[in-house]
Amino acid sequence: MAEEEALRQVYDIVGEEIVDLPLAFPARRGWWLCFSGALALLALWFVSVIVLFSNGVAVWGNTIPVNWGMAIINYVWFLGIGHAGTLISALLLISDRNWRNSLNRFAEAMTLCAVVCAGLYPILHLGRPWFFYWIAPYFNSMHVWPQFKSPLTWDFFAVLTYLIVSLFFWYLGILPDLASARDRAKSRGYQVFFGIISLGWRGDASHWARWRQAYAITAAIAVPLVVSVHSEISLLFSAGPIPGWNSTVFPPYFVLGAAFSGFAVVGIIAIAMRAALPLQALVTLRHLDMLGLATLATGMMTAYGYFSEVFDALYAGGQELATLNDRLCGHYAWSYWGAVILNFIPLQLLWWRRYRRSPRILLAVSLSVAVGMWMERFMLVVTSLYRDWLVSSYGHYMPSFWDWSLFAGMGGIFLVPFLLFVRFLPAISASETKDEIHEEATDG
Amino acid sequence: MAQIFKPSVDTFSRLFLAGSVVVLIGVFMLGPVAAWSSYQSKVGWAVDQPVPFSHKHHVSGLGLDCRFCHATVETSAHAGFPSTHVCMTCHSQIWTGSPMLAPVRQSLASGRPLAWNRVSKLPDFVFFNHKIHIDRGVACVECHGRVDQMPMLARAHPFEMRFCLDCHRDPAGRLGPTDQVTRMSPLPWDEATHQRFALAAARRYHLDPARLDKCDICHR
Amino acid sequence: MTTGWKKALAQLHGQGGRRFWRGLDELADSPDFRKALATEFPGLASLDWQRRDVLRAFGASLALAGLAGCEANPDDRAMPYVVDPEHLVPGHPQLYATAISFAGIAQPVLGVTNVGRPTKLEGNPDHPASRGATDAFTQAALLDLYDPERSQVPRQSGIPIDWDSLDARLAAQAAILDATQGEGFRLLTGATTSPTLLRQIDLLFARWPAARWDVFEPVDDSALHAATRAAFGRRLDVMPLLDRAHATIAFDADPLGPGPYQVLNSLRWSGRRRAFQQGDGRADLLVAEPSPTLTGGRSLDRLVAEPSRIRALVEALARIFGVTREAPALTTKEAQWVERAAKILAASKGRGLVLVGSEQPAETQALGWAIDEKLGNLSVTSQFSEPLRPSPDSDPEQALNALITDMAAGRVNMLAILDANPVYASRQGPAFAAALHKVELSLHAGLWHDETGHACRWHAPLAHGLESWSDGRAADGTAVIGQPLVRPFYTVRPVHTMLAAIGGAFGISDHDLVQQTWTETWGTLQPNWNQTLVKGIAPEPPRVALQPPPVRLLPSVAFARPTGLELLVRPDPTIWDGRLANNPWAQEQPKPVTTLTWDNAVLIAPALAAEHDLADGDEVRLSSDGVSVTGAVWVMPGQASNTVLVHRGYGRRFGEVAHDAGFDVAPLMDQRSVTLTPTGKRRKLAAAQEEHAIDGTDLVRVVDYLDTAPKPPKKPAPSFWEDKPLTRPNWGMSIDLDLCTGCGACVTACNAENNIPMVGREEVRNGRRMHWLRVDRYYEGDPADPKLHVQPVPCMHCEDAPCEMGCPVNAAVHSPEGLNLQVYNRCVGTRTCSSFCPYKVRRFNWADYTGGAPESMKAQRNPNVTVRARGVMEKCTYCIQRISAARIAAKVADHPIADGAVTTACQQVCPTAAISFGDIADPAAEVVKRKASPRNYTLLEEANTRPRTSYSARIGKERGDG
Amino acid sequence: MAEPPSRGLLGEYGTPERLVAAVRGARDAGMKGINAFTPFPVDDVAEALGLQDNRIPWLGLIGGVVGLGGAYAMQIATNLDYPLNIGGRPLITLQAFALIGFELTVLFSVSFMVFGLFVLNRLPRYNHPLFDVDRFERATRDGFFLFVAIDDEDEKAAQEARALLERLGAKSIDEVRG
Repeated sequence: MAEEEALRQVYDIVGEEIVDLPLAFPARRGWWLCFSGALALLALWFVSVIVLFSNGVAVWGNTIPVNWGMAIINYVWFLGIGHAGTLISALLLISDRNWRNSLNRFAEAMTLCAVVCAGLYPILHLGRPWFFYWIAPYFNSMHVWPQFKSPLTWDFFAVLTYLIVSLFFWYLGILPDLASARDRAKSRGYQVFFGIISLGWRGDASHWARWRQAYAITAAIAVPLVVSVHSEISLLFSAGPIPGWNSTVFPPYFVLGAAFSGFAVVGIIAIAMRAALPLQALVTLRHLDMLGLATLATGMMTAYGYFSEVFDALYAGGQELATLNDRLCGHYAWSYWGAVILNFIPLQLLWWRRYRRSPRILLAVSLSVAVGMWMERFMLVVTSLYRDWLVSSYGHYMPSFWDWSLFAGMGGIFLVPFLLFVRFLPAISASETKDEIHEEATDG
Repeated sequence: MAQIFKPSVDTFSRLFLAGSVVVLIGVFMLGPVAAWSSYQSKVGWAVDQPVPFSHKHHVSGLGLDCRFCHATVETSAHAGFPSTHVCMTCHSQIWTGSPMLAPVRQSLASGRPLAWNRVSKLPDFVFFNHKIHIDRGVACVECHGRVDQMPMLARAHPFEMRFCLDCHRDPAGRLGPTDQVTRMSPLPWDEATHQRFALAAARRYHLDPARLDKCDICHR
Repeated sequence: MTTGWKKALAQLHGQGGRRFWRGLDELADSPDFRKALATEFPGLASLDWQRRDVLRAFGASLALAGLAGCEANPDDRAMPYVVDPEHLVPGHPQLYATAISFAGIAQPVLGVTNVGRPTKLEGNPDHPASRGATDAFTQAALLDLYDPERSQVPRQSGIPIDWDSLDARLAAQAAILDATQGEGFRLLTGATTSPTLLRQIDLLFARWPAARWDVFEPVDDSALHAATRAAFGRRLDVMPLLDRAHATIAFDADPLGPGPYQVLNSLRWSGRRRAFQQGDGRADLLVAEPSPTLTGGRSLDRLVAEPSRIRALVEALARIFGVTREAPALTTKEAQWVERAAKILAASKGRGLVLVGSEQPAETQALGWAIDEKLGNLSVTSQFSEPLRPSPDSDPEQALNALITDMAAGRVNMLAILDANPVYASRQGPAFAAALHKVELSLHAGLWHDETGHACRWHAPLAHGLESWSDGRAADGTAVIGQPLVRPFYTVRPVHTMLAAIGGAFGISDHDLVQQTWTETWGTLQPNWNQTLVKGIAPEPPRVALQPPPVRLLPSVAFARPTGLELLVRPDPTIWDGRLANNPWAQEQPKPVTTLTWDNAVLIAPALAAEHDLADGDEVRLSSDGVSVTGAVWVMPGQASNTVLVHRGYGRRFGEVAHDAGFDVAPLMDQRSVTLTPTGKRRKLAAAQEEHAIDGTDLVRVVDYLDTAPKPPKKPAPSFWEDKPLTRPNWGMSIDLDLCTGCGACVTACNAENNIPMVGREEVRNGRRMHWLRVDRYYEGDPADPKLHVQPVPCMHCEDAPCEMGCPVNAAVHSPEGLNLQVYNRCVGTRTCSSFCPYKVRRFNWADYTGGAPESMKAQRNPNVTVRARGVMEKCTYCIQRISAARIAAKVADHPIADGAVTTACQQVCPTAAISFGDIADPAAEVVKRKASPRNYTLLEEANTRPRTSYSARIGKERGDG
Repeated sequence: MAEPPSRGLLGEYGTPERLVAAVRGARDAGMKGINAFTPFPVDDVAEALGLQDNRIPWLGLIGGVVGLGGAYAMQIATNLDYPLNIGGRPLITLQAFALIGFELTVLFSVSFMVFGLFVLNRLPRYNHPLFDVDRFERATRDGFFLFVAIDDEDEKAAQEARALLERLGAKSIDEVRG
């Protein structure tokens, strides 16, 4: 009876810690600071887009031959980051790694925000964005259809699917906690707010049963989905006969790189939230440890991708070799070496448990990886294009002010919804944590 | 705890969901519907003109041939508009005083052209060539409709890509004898004759629908 | 412009076609506008108001907007003619045989007009000096017609006036001059070959014996004439007959380079070259020159030699053939080169040609002729004739100075400058301008109100060559008659009418004046007149080629090698002496050797650059006794290390397009040597191509003559996709790199044919130029003395096109005729096609490059080609509009499209016929024969995209060549 | 005002295990309309209630099939509707279509399951008699509830049910009305 009561307390505390966060938010001032910053960035985004639409892509640094620039770089980068969210929650759910429960919720939220940023870029970068819907098949008075053999069309479907599935997955997960929040809410406003979005969830056993099925299966499909999505992104490059792109290693290389950057960003967010909100009990050092391991593993696999690329070039020779040369000692060598150094040198610290368990170190490493992976995308896009085949069409690329401003603005697109999520929704999965505690308790 | 929502909320929520589904579908339908509507394609919308010129009167009434005014239709990409001078060839004799024709007389006097409002217009990235269509025996009526029954000219078919394609994907059936291109009423042929002519025409002109619906036929 | 005026025009801004016309109508009655007009065009304001006057006053935009009325475009209004013009069928382009004068030499052309608007100039295929080809200048000349900055009204000290006031003044002056036998009247014209103009001048000076006529042509033949006078005792033109020359040794001479004779020379050279390719004789070309030229680029062996070394080289060559005894000291390299030259000349005795550039001192040129004479080449491979461009002065330079002194001394009370711009283009410009103030009646008549126009008290706008009747002589001396393609857009006067007016005779039409001339020549006007207008050649008794008298050898003056750097001042390859400076097509045309656009530069050798630690764009000051000029340097591989080359024509002081481009080299024009000092500043130069070194690549292939023996065509690389059977027609192109000189006429022709927007210096530098066809320049080997290659690159129209794979919306698709189509109106602008294109021939409308163009410029556009909007991709279409036209014509005529029925713009304009285009499924087609040649290869075969555009390799080592 | 009729009794239990036991007991006692409410999914409860519902997985499968079929149908049909030569490739390239095929498989499968879930669970359901029970708010926190239906008329049966729930160790029992 006593331990029973104790367990009951635990459930309740978990509830408080997680679900009461929005209801009695601790770090209000800090949040407002961040949020107003995010809003400023959002404003910058609107300005950048207005400038872009009124003048055309000319306001960017793109040229012939480098007619893809920051837009595509950031598209790939954001999407890559997003993948970690899905991987963490889905992969770890089906492999039943219970330490996921403290991370998956905000990881998924992060995914959603990142995918939105990623999805916006290809549309903004179009010459005639107002016709972007031509990529979707619909009955039109022209009798013309999309070109289904184009990697871009694949991307369109991939990103759309990914966005929708991630949204469902995230909502399924958060639904019971919304109900919980509804029941804990004291003020009418919160009651109505959570009441509406929790759809009147009552914890009915049959509901739970179906919920489990749906959630598990979705998770199971989400993993191959992630793989397919970023593989398709990689085809956007490797389908073209451009030295440095036309390579079969790209799909796995991209997927791993994506996971790599994603885990790093999840790490950053976890550490930040841990510092900002009283979640130490839930997001423990063990979780950071695990994140560190995941980052290390995917990082080393990505490193293998680098090696195999170099090997390919050396093996193929000719244009491939020339491109390798451009990457290693060309005008944009900084992007290659930047990527190599930032991605893999600090990473090696994570071999040691004590560094993985030190929030500071992990944060530093994660940041350097996030930047490093951006440089890698830059390297992939620019160093391949600026000197591709013909000597006569060698060119250069220098991002303009509006390139950077839009990138910064995208930060707003990312942060505003994410901060709102942190502020008003249960950022960690309470029900699953309780489930976990229960299982541990019953296992003895 | 007390109920947060009144029972009616459930009703409303379900109504709302059903409604939003309907709206969603509606939006998806509306797009095409709008695009294919005559509001978009302007089919059957009479356009008012500086001079209320009646094709009905001049064609079926007076029996003027299309080529009397649209003189270059057989020789050029453009059918051409009649110059004020052409109008005045007759109207210097008849209806000389008619107020309706005042703009025409002014135009001749001032040397300032009449400004007709286009009825059959194509975007500037579409290159339609009257000459070849006439030469193949595509009758005027195929695209412009029964102008001989239009007091005020209106578009008879949607001048959109789909309309062009419909014909280019099945050209043979649309062809007639070249000496009948300006004929307005349907040919006095039975189905069999039509079939025979279509077959003959297809053979004669080496018509290849698979070729005729390719982009470079109209876009340059 | 007054603000009122600006406001008035602002109302019209951005209103195209017919709306523009309507807008103007309303405008015509707005008080705002009338006030503006009163200040700007008092002449017109004084007239009573008729719509047609506004029409004329407004000229281009208006008239054109009106003419555009019969064109099928999506405008809501259709405006038929009031009275149908005769023989004008809307939608039918009309061709008129006419001519357009360049530096006095007439370029025979066919003017293409669409509903009355000249849209393109084609070479006149019936004319021996054109054979259907033109140079880049002639192509660009069309755009001058539409230049919104053309002078539109007469002016008195800059203020617009009406013609009556000017005529009144001229009439009064003429009366005075009649009394004084023309005392104090001076006429200054540009070089001219127009029989009518010359006749008028003769008549005028018969009337006013005391008057004087001078010719000012910035780039003239005076140096050559000086040399011939020294060598043969009289002024003569010397035309190299490259078609007869089996061996040509060129010393600092560039017959294939830009200039009024380029087309003729290229025709002749390519004739010989083609014969050689087919095994008939040889076509050896050796060049010794200070800085790379097109001729140098074609040469078998190019010797880098400073101008001052040329004399020694020629002497050495002369000595071998025993023409002289001087034995100049040569470096081993020079000696070897001379050896080879001698060998080659000897091998083609009697059919050789020694060309010495006319910039070389007379005695050196004479020595060259002496060698030819000795070898019996002289009358075979050179054509001597009376000067094509007659000039009253033996030394124009002196004549101009004399004129200035006379003006300054007040001995000139009337100076009429006809179509010349001495204030800008002559070294004495400032002095000339100053002296002009002393002239009581100074009148400038020209196409623009330019520097000279501003310096003169009176200015009269002249009609463009395509707006007026005239005549002239083509490069080969045959006479041509230029008929107008369009009524003058502005209240301007043809040059002949203007000269008549100067003589006090008004209202005489250019048409009558020209007819008079030819009635006199022919005795009777008809039928010759009509024939001439049809064929474009005026029948005349054949000109007898002069037999050159024996060459008088001149004592070799000790040619002191100048201290400091040797300076070369040459006309600019794309804007010449500056006459095309306000022409965007000419400005954005990459310079044939440097690929620079929108600027001239100080060309220096890599060695010199290293010595001063200079890079492209670094600014330097060139100074020589007191005068100096600053400009950005361009490092020119293959230039003599001690030589500096600058081009004329830049640093214009008028014109939206012309003004802030490049620097004016006038001060240095007669300097031989300069000192170079870096200023530390930089100027960003806009080069169309950033890198040029192709060592170790096979982009441009060079074969030995022996390799050209027929071999079985090699099979294409294996592909995943099965090859589709070739249905007819199936288009393909072949470009012969052995014939292409890299003149770039094709690029400008493509601009004119395909409505290609010019983007300006900034955008060119950003790598955003829109040329569908580019001419790549490559250097191979040691930068000090590299091999020079050129390679025109249009779209390859790949069979397995990567670009098509990339497009998500089916905007890039393959046509059954093998064309790689770009459907602009379907394009959303993902730019994937360009990313995937190994040849980077695709061009993207980064901004709205077409919408902002001046109304008048829009009128030039080819109505058969879509004007591309912002955000769409575009590229070479193989001139699909011409293919469509031919297809429809063939269908109507019910026969397959004949070989040669479709010519692309680039093919048609090419002076050396290097480009061949046709149906590759037609075994009889010329393009098929070319592709069958063992020299045939495709660019980037390893990419395996199966291009339809293929190249014929250069022939490097030639038959019998050691 | 008259109270709404009683629908059944709601008993709260300390732990999932107790709840499972209670459920079993209630079923053995032949109670009608048994249902359980827990703050997190407890498999044994579902088992004890004897829930055997596999419609969700089936929906997922159907959705997947629909998506895959639809994707290929769309891609093949559109290519046949307007056949265009793209880079010399074959018109119908099944390999290339596989990617969109997979994406739509996932999209439809997941959508079917999610929407199926809400339909089968009759959500949203904003107003529910259970919400009238004050203690029920713990159902999303730490309370484990057993519900048994009773007939409003039959006083006796109600008493028995209440007794049973108590016997099964309910910490508290509430009447659910409405």
